Amino acid sequence: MSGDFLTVTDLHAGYGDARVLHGVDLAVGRGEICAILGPNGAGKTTLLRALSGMVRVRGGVRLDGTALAGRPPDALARLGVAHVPEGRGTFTPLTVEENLRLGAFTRRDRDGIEADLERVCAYFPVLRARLGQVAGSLSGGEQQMLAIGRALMLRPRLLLLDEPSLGLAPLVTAELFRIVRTVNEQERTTVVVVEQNAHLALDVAHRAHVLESGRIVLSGSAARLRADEQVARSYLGYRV
Amino acid sequence: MSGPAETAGEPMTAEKSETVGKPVAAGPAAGRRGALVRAVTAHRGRLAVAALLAVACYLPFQLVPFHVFQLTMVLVYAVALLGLNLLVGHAGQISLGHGAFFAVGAYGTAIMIDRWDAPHLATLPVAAAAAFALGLAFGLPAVRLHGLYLALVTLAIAVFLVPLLKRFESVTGGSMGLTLGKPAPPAWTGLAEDQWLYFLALAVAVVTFLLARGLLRSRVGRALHAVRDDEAAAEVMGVRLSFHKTLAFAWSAMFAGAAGSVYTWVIGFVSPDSFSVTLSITLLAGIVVGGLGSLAGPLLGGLFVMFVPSISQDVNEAAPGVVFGLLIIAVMYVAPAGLAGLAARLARSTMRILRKG
Amino acid sequence: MLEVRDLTVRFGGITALDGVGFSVRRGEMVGLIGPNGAGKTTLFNCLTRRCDAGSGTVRYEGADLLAVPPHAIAAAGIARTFQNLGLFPRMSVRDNVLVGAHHRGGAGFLAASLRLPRVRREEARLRAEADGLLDRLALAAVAGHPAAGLPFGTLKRVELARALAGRPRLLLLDEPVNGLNSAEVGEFAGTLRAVREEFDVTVVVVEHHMGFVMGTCDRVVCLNFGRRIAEGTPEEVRRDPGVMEAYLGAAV
Amino acid sequence: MAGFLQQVIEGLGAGAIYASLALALVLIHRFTGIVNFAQGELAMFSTYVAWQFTAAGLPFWAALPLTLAVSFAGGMLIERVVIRPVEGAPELTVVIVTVGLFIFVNAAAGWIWSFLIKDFPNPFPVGAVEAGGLTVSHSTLGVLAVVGAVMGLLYLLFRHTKVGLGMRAVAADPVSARLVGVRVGRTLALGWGLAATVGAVSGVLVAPLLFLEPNMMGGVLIYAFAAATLGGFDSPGGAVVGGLVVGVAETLAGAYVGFVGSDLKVGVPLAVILCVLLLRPQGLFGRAAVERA
Amino acid sequence: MRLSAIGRTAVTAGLLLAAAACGGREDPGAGAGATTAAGGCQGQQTTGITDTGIKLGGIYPLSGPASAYGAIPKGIKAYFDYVNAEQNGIGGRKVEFVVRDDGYQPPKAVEEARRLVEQEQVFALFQTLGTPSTTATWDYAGQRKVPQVFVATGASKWGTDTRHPWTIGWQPNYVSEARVYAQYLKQERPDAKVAVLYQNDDFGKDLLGGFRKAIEGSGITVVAEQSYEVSDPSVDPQMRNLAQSGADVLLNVTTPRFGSQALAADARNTKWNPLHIVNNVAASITVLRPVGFENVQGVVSATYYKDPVDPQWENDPEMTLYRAKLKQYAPDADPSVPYHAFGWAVASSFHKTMEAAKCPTREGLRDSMRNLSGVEVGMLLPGVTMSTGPDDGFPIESMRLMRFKGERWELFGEVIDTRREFGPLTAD
Repeated sequence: MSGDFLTVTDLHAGYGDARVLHGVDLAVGRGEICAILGPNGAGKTTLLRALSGMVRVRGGVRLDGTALAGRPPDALARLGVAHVPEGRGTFTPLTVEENLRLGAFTRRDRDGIEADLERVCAYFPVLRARLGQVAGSLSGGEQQMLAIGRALMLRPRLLLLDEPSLGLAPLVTAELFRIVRTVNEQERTTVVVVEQNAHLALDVAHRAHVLESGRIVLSGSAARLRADEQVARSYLGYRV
Repeated sequence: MSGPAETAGEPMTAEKSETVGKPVAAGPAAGRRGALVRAVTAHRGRLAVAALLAVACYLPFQLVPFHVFQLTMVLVYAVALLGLNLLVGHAGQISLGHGAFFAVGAYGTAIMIDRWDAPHLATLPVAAAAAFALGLAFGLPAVRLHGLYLALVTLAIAVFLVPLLKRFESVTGGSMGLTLGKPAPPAWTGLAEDQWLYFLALAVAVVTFLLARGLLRSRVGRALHAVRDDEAAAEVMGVRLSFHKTLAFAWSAMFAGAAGSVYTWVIGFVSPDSFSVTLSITLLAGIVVGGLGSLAGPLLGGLFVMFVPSISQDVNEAAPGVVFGLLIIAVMYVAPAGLAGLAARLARSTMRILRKG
Repeated sequence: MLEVRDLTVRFGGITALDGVGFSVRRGEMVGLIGPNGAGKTTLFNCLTRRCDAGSGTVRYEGADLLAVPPHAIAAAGIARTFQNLGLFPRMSVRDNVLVGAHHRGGAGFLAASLRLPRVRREEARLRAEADGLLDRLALAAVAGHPAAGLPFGTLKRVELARALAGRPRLLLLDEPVNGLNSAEVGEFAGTLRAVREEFDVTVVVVEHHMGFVMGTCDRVVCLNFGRRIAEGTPEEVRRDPGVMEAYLGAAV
Repeated sequence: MAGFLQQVIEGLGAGAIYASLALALVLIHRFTGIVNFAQGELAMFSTYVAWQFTAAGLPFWAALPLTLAVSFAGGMLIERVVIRPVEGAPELTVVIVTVGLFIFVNAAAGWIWSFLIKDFPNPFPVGAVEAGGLTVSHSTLGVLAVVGAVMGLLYLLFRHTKVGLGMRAVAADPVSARLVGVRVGRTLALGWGLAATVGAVSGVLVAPLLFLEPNMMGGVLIYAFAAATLGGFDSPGGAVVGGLVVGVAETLAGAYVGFVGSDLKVGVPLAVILCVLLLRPQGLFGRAAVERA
Repeated sequence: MRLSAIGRTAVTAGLLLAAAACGGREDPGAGAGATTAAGGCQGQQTTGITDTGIKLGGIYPLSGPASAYGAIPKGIKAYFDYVNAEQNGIGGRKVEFVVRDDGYQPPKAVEEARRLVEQEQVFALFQTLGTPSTTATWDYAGQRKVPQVFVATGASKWGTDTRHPWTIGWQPNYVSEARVYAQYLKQERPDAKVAVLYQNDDFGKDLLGGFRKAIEGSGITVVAEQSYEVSDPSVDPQMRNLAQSGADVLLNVTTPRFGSQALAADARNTKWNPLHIVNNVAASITVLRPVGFENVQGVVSATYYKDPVDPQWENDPEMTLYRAKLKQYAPDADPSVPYHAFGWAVASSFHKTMEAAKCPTREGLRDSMRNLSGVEVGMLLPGVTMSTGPDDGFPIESMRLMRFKGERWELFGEVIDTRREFGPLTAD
């Protein structure tokens, strides 16, 4: 897997005394969308937090050859890692525009930022209409769009999405995933997405990994996993 | 879930830890065994309290009056902190004005003794009731205020009380304060004055601790915790927020008032400047340092409030405040959850070591 | 059992509910679906008196629910769960459940602090019931554990147990399977079905997980922009063009 | 009438003093969510630093920028050394740490500089402006102007600079701020430094009026708390308005309400605050959390 | 959960035991350390005093808002160190002076008094500072029959009370000081309209009350009074209100910082120019200097001991000694702090009192301190001496008026012996 953009080797992480990840190995190719599936408490969110520096880790994380492990989140943001956290992390008292501009906090190219603001508004027209509004007044779906838009303002090399569908209506979720796909296709942004809704995740992803009890137990192309009987039983069961 | 709370050199708990230190074997009778363990554990808790009480009763016959006096003051502060803990630790509301309720209790007792020669012991319920009533009155606006804003409004009460006490000179003795006699030990006890005062304080402390414990382990205590953790959810569960917050405030004030009443017995002198804002802030610091939301917190906080200033001046006579300030900061570093939390942590890690060993 | 008529709620300039009406019969399980911001949670808040209705009526068991103060909702037999968990993190699981039974006790400050015999009896009774409930929902093992730090799926069950501890006749569930994966959703649906029978409760559930809604609900109401746009059996609603356009999308 | 207006003016002068310290309190609270009990003592300490500079022979206007720089660095240092170790601890724990800091700084200042009153140069010329039967001393005008200017600068900083945007982001959600690349630690330290600087301005402004000794700011702190509470603890503008209202209310009550008199006048702003808070629990200009259910 | 409760209990019990380890119970009144004298002084207490040493304990606010007074014991210690090293102590007894901090809190004062008497086994309590702290402790001192010598407060009750023979004040009491000002006004401004600014505590009330009493029957009237709390930031509002009264005399009863504020406010107000009388507590040159000497010309006050920064004492032998010895024995203390000089003065007063005691016992000290007659103390103003009697618990009752001129106080008039002028003070 020498061509891999993001490589994770033997990654351990946890909170205080509680260990959550017990040696995760993972590789994501450049421009790929990679889905992480798994039951509650398996460590999916922790894995994303480990990738963005929010938890202390042991093990190797390399992004395009640069070692990431051990760096704080703000340093990783400067290296192009954008994390859309669980619960969206909107700056609720700030306006939508300020939220978006904060996404580009580490960038210095003033013109590029203005252009990207325009670009993000094109992806999410609903945000354009509310640029001056306080972000806390947006609905859940709009806040999720804002969170992704804010992440895109970084022009990320690696985009981490944690449960983007959480609490969203099916239509909104579908729209979000469509946009993620578009961004991925147009800008070749590498995406790692954690998602409970395995159908959606597998629809959009190129590759997927199943995380159980802090370890990767199954990896493969999205198509292969969709066909996998065990995955189907555990994660694809309750389909309309 | 059980294990020994072994702390080296503690004769009182060592023998108990031995009996339950062994891991309980799982077997067919695990259920019954579990019940047994639960019983023993509960028993152990009581044993520890009994041992503590025994020591508490033994000490005044062993210590010089000066130390007995110190312990008496520890108990007085512990009762006040118990009240504050009820409000801050359990109901989740911050009060920076508990010195005011303490003062109301102290002055209530002082005025009753001064004007009507009321017997000392009879003043406590009245003083506590006065503090309760005042707490109730201030608890009503407290319902609408949150966190910081409540804290600062209560601070305002503490600030305002001092000039108010001075203003009504005919009753309160004004800025000169009131000097009062101390309760004399009944002859049958054979106790010296300091011992008698100590046992009075101890009795008040035990009763208030029992009351607080009963309160907290009941439906009411759970409701307070629920309000502290999530007001909206608590209300949906049928907890009347205004009722519980107001009464928590009033009960908290009542305990502080009872402590103030005992304070007057012990010190025999009240003056407005004894109950300045500093007292309120000291009390809040005491309970945070002692451990919020724990039953042992008030006692540990009382010990801190009583002894640490003396330690500070032993270290640096020129500027004891420098040491005292640093000690407060240091305790908060080492034990962000207070001394009670620290003790619990120590006990847990000791247990882990014992289990491994 | 529950009848909502012309319910309108406004916050500032936003109309969160706009003349919504529907009814729930005893023993039914009704699903409430709709896009984000459609007013589903607002409706729940209204039913539990956490926000005031601008106009309209809500009748519950024949009485005017909007006249009931918020803290008396539980005593009226209505319990709810919260979208993002409304558990009390520092309290143990058992105490969380016991708070759910708050309105069924009577001890006041004075009686409780004195630990009067009747308080002890009441306490023992509620405790026994709570332990039964914890057993029933397979939570006995974590009964003494603080709610904070438990797995999400467990917490969802704790919240259900807490709601049931109040012996409700009407149970309002706000996105109960949100954040659970498919296997857990299935499990939860099973538990819920059993509990419905056992405790004889009427359920209104807000949920985006269509599989769950379709699989468990007798009837579905779809809201959009504060209005009811469809009502009927799950099958009917799913085929409703308005619902597909506003909510489900063509993909489903 | 003129007498009344004169009292109002005097009240504004006193209020401006409270406002200046309240501004510093509000700054810390916005960034870290804590109430800094040591704020007044830090301001007092800064003033001693300024005094030390002038005592060493520096002219006031040279000592001032040096003092502000020292205060800024000191504030950042305190954040690093004293506050950071308890970051993430319960709010009250941090508050009590600031109480410890209060006691420490107060005692340290007494230890270093003794409790003798120091004479502190007044940056404003002696005298007063008279117009229409009213007198406004240069000091009052100066204090009001400086407080206004500080507030204006803070507004510009927060609204129109990237640093300010980062600071507001940290105030709103430190975790997310870190994720978008804001150096949160540095920003928090910056916030403390900024608050200490504003506090230093406050101390230097009041020292010529109240006279410099270690307990100089104790009383001001109480009123600054009142001002911040009234204005809303997250609103710098509110802190200034709150300070002025408290100053005027207190002065008028002391002068005109017979029963209140000068001993109980402190109760008047408190009563005002209580009334305001009962109507608006978040203060006059505080923000109620805007969030959709 | 249970476990942690036990852990906490254990820690608590440990602390209590540690406290218990500090000593065994003795019978109250006659403990191990309590000793009595033989011979002519038979039966009298000799606790804390031997042939070679004497142990004293003092209680001061070393922390908290009143810690300015923490400077007093430094002067006392310097004096005793000097006497111990160069004069072989007081009558061959080296003085050990234990200082404890009460933070100006009465309950702490009680604790420290007990510590000093019971644990430190001091011979006497030499100074407790502040009326509240002293009031909280004097019953105890009386019960234990421990002399409480020269308490550092000017309340009048130390001298007028008859139930506390073991406690005695030192400095002129506030009522006497008020009488001095009243006397001065009667002569200079018999129709004075007086405005009073006072600190709303025992000190301010005592002085104001004494003043009111002293002007009874004269043409002098109090036309306005304004109080302030020590927690107030500033007395400017009070000064504005006083200015409106049209009074021609301002009596400024304040502690240092507020004294400076009031003097400055008076100077700023060019429309109101009353005769400004500032009480002794705030009359130090260190209080006036920050206001600007040009702004305090003509201010009147009264004093009884020498201000170390006053140039007129530059060549005074006692002041020279004080400066030299303070530098030698308390090198970090600034001799210009008037509290150090106060400490020096009160320590040398004790020296004289102890020397005059017939028996080296607690009773002996008590009798001596209540039987002083014209005792001269170097640090007191010339003509101011200490006199007490069985019915006179006020060692110093004389003061001299002074007026500020140039950069120094100028004494004027005779030393006013208030007892002679006004008769003895009585409790009422």
